[in-house]
Amino acid sequence: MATLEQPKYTKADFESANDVRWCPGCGDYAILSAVQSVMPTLGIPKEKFVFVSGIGCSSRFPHYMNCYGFHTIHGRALTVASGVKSINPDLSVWVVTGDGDGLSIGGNHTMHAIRRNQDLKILLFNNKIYGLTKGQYSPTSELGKKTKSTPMGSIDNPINPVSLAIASGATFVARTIDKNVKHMMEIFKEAAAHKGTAFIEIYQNCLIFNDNAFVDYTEKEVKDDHSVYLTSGKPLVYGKESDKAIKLNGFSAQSTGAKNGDLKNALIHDPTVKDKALAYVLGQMGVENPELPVAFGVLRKVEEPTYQDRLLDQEKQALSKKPNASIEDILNAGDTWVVS
Amino acid sequence: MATLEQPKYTKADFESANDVRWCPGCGDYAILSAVQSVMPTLGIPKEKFVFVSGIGCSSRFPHYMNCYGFHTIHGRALTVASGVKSINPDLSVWVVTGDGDGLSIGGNHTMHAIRRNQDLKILLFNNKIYGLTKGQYSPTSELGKKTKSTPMGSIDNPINPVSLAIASGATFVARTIDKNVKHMMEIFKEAAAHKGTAFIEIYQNCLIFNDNAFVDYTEKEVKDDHSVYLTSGKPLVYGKESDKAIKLNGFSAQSTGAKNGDLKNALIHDPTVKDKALAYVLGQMGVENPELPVAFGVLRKVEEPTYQDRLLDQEKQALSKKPNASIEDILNAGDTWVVS
Amino acid sequence: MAVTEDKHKNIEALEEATIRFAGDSGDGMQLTGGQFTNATAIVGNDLSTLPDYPAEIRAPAGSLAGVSGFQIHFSSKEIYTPGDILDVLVAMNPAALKANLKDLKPGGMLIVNTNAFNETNLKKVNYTSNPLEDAALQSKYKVFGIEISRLTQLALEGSSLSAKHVDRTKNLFALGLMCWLYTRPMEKTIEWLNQKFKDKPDILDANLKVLKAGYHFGETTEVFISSYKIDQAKIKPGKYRNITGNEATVLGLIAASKKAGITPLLGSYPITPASDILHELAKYKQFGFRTFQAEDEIAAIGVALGASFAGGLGITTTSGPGVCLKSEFINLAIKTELPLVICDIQRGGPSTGLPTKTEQSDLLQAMFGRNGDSPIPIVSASTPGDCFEAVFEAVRIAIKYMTPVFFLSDGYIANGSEPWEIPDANKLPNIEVKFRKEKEGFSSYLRDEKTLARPWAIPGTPGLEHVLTGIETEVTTGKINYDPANHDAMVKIRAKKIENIENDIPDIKPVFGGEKGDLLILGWGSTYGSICAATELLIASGHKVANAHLRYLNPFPKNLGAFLKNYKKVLIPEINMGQMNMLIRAKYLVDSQGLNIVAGKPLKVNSITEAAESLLK
Amino acid sequence: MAVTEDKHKNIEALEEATIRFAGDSGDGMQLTGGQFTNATAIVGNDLSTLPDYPAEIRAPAGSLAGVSGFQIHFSSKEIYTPGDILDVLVAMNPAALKANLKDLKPGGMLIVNTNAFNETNLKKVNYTSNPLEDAALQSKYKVFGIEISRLTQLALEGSSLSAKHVDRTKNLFALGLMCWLYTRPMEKTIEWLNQKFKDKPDILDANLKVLKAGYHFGETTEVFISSYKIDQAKIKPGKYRNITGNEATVLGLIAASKKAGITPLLGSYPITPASDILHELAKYKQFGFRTFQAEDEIAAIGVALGASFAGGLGITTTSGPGVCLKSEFINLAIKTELPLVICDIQRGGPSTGLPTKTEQSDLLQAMFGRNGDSPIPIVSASTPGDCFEAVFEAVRIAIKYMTPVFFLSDGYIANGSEPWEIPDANKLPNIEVKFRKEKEGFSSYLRDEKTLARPWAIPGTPGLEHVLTGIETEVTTGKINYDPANHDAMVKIRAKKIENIENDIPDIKPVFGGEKGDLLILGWGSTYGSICAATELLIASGHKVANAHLRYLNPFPKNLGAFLKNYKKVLIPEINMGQMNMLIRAKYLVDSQGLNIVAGKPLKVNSITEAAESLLK
Ligand SMILES: Cc1ncc(C[n+]2csc(CCOP(=O)(O)OP(=O)(O)O)c2C)c(N)n1
Ligand SMILES: Cc1ncc(C[n+]2csc(CCOP(=O)(O)OP(=O)(O)O)c2C)c(N)n1
Ligand code: SF4
Ligand code: SF4
Ligand SMILES: [Mg+2]
Ligand SMILES: [Mg+2]
Repeated sequence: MATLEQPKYTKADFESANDVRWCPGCGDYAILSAVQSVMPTLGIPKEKFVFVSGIGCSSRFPHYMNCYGFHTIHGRALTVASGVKSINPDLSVWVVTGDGDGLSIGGNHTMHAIRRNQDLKILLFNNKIYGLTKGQYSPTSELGKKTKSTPMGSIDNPINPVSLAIASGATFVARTIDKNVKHMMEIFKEAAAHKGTAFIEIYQNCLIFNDNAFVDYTEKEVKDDHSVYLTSGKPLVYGKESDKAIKLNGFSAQSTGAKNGDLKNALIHDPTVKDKALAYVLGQMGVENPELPVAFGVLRKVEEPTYQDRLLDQEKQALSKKPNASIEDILNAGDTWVVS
Repeated sequence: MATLEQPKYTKADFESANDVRWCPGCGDYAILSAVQSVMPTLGIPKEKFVFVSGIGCSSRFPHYMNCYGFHTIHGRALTVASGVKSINPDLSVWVVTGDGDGLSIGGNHTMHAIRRNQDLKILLFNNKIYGLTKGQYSPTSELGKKTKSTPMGSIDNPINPVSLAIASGATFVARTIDKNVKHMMEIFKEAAAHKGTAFIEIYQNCLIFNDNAFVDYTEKEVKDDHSVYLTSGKPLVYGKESDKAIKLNGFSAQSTGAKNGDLKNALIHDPTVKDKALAYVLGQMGVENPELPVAFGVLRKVEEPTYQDRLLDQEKQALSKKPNASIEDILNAGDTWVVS
Repeated sequence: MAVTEDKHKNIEALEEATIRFAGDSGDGMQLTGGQFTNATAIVGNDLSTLPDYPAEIRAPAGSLAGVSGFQIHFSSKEIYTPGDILDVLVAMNPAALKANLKDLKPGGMLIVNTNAFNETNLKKVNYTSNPLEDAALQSKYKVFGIEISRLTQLALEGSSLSAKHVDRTKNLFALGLMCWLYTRPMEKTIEWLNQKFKDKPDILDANLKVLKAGYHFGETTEVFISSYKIDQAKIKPGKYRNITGNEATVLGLIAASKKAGITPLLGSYPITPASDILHELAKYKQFGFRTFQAEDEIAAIGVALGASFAGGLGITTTSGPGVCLKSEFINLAIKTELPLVICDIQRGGPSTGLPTKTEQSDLLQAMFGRNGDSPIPIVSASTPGDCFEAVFEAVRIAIKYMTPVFFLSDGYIANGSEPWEIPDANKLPNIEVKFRKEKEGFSSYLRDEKTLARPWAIPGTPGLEHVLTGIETEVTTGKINYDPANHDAMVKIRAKKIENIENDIPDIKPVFGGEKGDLLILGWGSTYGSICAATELLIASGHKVANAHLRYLNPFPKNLGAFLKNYKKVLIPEINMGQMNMLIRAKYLVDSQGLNIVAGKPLKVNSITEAAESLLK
Repeated sequence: MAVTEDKHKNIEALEEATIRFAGDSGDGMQLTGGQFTNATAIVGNDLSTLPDYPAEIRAPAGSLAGVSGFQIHFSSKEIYTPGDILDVLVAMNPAALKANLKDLKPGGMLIVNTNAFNETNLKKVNYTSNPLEDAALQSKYKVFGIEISRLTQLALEGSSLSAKHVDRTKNLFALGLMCWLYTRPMEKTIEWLNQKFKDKPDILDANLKVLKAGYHFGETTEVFISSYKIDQAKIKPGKYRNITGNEATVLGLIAASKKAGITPLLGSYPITPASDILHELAKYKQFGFRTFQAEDEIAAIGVALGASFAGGLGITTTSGPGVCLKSEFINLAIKTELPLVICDIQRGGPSTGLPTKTEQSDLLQAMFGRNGDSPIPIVSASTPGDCFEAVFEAVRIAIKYMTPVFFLSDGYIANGSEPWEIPDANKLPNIEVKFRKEKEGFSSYLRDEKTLARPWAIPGTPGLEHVLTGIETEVTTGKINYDPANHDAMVKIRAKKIENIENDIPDIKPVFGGEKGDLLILGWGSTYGSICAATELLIASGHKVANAHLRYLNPFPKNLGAFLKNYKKVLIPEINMGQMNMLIRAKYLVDSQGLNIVAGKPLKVNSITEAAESLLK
């Protein structure tokens, strides 16, 4: 879509004049800034971006972008976004949703948009809480979590967004975190380049209702032991001293020592494997298997025709079979007779 | 729940007087009969069974059982069933749903009921079509499927029900097929014995709108090469001559020759592994990886407290802390004053 | 073709006839009825049909639940309904007889397939003895017991078809026989069979044989003394086709989107009796018609609304239970003021109700079924063919006023059919789409002075970037605004915009009867036929009665209040508990009376005449 | 306590006062208002409060969007509203001043934290100069500029708390000052602080210091010439507590389920302003109260309906957008005739609308927001305390008549508070639950002759196995039935059952004014206070006016039609576009007039008196 004559944008071009109304210190600010920074680099005319969201703190996002936007209703952003993209596949459509919006009330649309490989970029802000409604537990809140609606602790097992996305057949799945702006930007760029659904879980701190939910991955002392950053073609090495690696044990992932280049057992990352099992195993790490580090980066990235590709393709085929259809033809089809 | 004095039931006790109104030859009949056959063996008083369903041909099921039943609205059976079980955990609650009912409109409830480990038995009749509304494609219909609503073929990738269940954390996941009555009965019994959500995908033939969808697994000539039946502790051997086995290759499953006991590479089935990766890989076979056989049997079976266990547990705890709470206490709580 | 000429017998001329084909779901009654209808249309009769099929795909063979029926009323005069009572009942089995006999007029013709009256079948419907042997039946009706199954077998003796396949063709015997009896041509049916079975010569051959056997049976045997002829009706000159309401809705949507010149996108989730619209529209990809079968009704309307935001024509089709699920999104469309057409093909409610039966009971849901004050235009169709124009109007209003619009049809007109004069495509009104382009002075809620519509500025247009939201926004700028006075103003602007549409729709006037009188029968939707027929009868018997029919239910036509005052009394027949009646009473403080029979089927003409007569006393 | 005695200054006696605390969302204004309210309740004044907070969790500090307010009206006489205009405005920053000044009466007292009036803050709200220096302001109001921030710092000099924490306590300075000014006791606040910070002695100490500093500031300085005293109101003897509508709803649900003796289960999904009911009820597990936070509103009501089927009391709480999602399930509850209580805490609509503001605009949605004819009882609450009795009634009707029932509250009464006479638990009416046990003669739809309720036969009961369904069923047996006459009968039985409830609810009668007169002001829900206050004024000025208030909106009280005829005119004030007005006009053909101001806040008393006076002319 990029052309040479196209205006050069700066970050400021994507900043709206509206006051940003998140709590001071909210992780949403960093994500907003990262998105605004990436936009000018994509070579897409500004008017072709559309941001669609549901309801939640995170879903206020479109108001803060100087782009076309649709702040819809709770949990349904992906349906509206699918409609936008299906009418005009030329647009770059980004969906902003939360763990409540996209996984609780909107969980089904997430699953179906993904399986259809709708050509949408999905940013799921996971703060493990309902922010906007002032602090109830969400589908990603940990078991036993005490919140306004669970004074004795939650009794629901949490869902892993990334597992759900993979089971739904996501062609692009990634995880990143609000505090790592550089990483966010890389991931957003890679998502923008992907054709098809790009599902990105973003760990986001809600300092008012669920502060410190992600300190394991942000605090200097501990983060390296709890996070492994994925790079295609590179071994899964992590730890403060890069002294640990992820290796394979049967169908399970396992941690192993990997001092000073002793990486021969380490798994080499390849997000392009068609079989979803690898991505599934990586996505579980640290979330469903707490002894392992959480994987950040692109877990899966495979190429498949998008919903829009297939839609337009059928239209083209149909047109080539019946090229000159007119309203008259349709109105006059079937058995007709003349009364005179 | 069983007691010694309890009446002995026969299958006939579970047959309702209502005319069964499925199309003659529909796979639903065999499933109904298998369920009715299993009920008397469970040692549960008849009045404690509740069958809850949504809308669809399959969802007519409760009308044909001589039990308590609730034929609810499209896609929502699991919510009603969760309410029933949460008020009276002593009941044996069975949910009957279809691929449209439970995966299209009701997909989100399926995911959430499973993650909560609601103590429910879910029978998902997968005929890969919308039967009741006369033949539109469903979320399990294969890509390119021509149906009433997709005259040029479907452009949506199908969902694998079993993958979704596992990603949602199902503690019991199984697959069976209408034509194999004995297997269905075994699976239903095992599901009944499981505490927590038991999710069972049942391949069911709709002879009117999607006939022969499962011939690969039912026709004498081909079925053994396309199906592997899982038994805990046993190797995954299959094929007409038991000449093939499933082995592990990295994170993927692979087919290998296994003539006359040469099974040393064959995977040994263990549904009780906590890590979901194994079950995930088995569930994909044949569905997402067409070169492999489809796995029938129990894919996953692990023990975890149910939603109802945790609910009652919290109630007990709360009661032990405030044992003698009365309405008076509550009404008179907080700052009060007397006007005289 | 030779088979249409009859040389041996009397042909008696009739003015009209009502016949019903009834049999098991598997017996092909809908197909038989459909073919008979086509033949009747070709003859040039006016006609009206009423298919009636069970909610089960295939209930057990021979059961009452499995009976499927197709009724047709045809005439040499203009007619309005599929008929209250039957002149002929064709009953293919005992269940069909039991379920339908009550509608056959005394002295009417009862044609039965005697082969199906065996013990098993009789028992299935609790007949203790064979009703055909009942003397009372024989004396009350003209009973023609014909061995249809056996005659079909005989016709196909030596055929390679299995016994089951042979038996499946027996409906064509009945069709052939009825074509002879009412002197209908069979060419179109023969053509249709040729087309349908072009790759299955065996089956084609068998079908043709049996069809003709039925015809010849009538011609040759002495069973029927005469056949009947019904002259061409004096209908308006023009080119006609037979059309169901759902087909007309499809054509209306295609025509309107072509006239608007924008890409239509139907987001839908299957539901009876709306699904056929999705099926049909899915066939028009060469027209750029995009159809999206969504995961549920919420997603379906969401996709449609997204399409409208992007500059397409968002459409969603459903029935009552689906409307429940769409209501939150309808409100978002109202708040964001985007065009959207919501087609509700009503069925019996509440809840799952009677999925295959008709009802008019979603009107108040369409009016009020959302949180907050949320006005929405409502357009309704009165006959199958009228769906074309009504849905076209819905599109026009949606685009011109930037608003979602309800189009109400129902199971009866959706599946019923009538001859429809094919409109001249060139004469269809244009629907002007004004996408905003100029940056200068743009504000997302700056309204057109006349229509109060806000500008339609679609993504991709440089310089018009803006954000829509369901939160209340400032009157002009469209920015989030929580100010009390602004909200009050917005609530009132939204109301005003919809009210104003009354200036853009035709005045109401009588269909039959004078501008003043003793009684006005006021209707809307599919009661049109019954009301017109009743009014004609009432006028003929000397009453000062008129009827009028509302297409626009919100807003009402501007002159409605004054119009109502011209009649001493007002009767409002509805297939619901008085929904429009409530709106009329509240708005005009007129003591209108309801006639409310909620039986899942069209109102009978004589229910209306009776109600009217008792008011006229 | 010593601090409540004032030895140095005048105490002026007042009849009543209306004050508003306003500041940034982070400034703790709701807490300040709440504590002031408690102290006022203890004094024995009658009171009414109105919290008003922004939709954003924390909008940018100092912005207009972030202003949070809490208003309290208290009096030595009975009062009905939180007051139209303010006697005192406490403004903690420029944004608070700008947003609220228009409501302060000329000559009213303006107390401002001058330290917050710095350039940054002024700029944030587009003040080009410091408004406090504006002579017009000074002359129009009694302005008290107080360095609240600095005085707070001074009070805590030497404390170990960070500057940020120190600043956070400044609301307690304001609270202390206001307690002095209106001679309110601070014991309860001190007790509350002790409890709240018992594990944080530093913070506790600081809070107490600042609170007292505020009090002493009033006492000591020469800024205020006198303080005020408002005598105890002559309210009905009894034991009281201050209560919000949501709290009263919680207590009503607990009491009703205890009286019914069945296990309650609340299925809910968080939504403003209903969420607090879920939060509160989750704390009553020792009572066997089960709460289920579902994945969405649909699941929430589904779980509740399942609970009712199993013999529990199914309850669901939500607000307007959530009702949209529940409508399909409400219809299933109507069709299967199971008890269910749907609490709709209304907010500004349509769509997402104004989530934190009040409105009465879901009435027609509650009445009609479903496919088919689907009658449902509706009970509404008129004041915070009234929520207790109203929701109790909703439970009673649901169980007695085996039907879902709507309970309507709204944001204003949900969050507003008033003194509430604590009922005697033993005197609460019993709610009889009759689970069917006997097999003999059981049929799932065999009705009680009087109530028309069908039997409640719950899973686990031997011999009563039956299946409920949303499809139409046979009148008595409850078996699926597609027969036309049966459907018509069922539609009418469902209607009749709900209509009959009119025999089980009290007649309507005037609240103020006579049984006959020139004008009746008819209301429902949270307009109660404003209407009562307006009626008192109108009567006082010699008009023959009365007011009446409807708790039951469906069915209406039996005598309502006759009652309306006793007045020459009828005025119906609503915070919507005339929803109840439409129902009244349609049913009684009375030319009632609406007063419709939809501004997200309670109607002003003087809007009502004005409208009434213009009708009385
Ligand atoms: C239909 C509906 N139900 C409920 C709500 C209330 N609601 C708004 S946002 C939200 C949850 C937000 O959580 P999440 O998506 O995690 O967003 P966050 O605020 O944490 O960014 C809820 C329950 C609503 N607006 N609409
Ligand atoms: C709200 C709502 N939407 C749509 C329908 C129509 N409907 C009934 S069943 C069904 C799909 C059934 O498919 P499935 O669950 O696979 O059941 P099957 O008939 O194949 O057993 C649909 C779309 C409905 N009853 N309610
Ligand atoms: S409540 Fe939490 S998520 Fe919402 S804006 Fe504040 S910090 Fe961010
Ligand atoms: S339509 Fe298909 S699924 Fe439904 S009853 Fe008939 S055969 Fe079975
Ligand atoms: Mg969140
Ligand atoms: Mg199916």
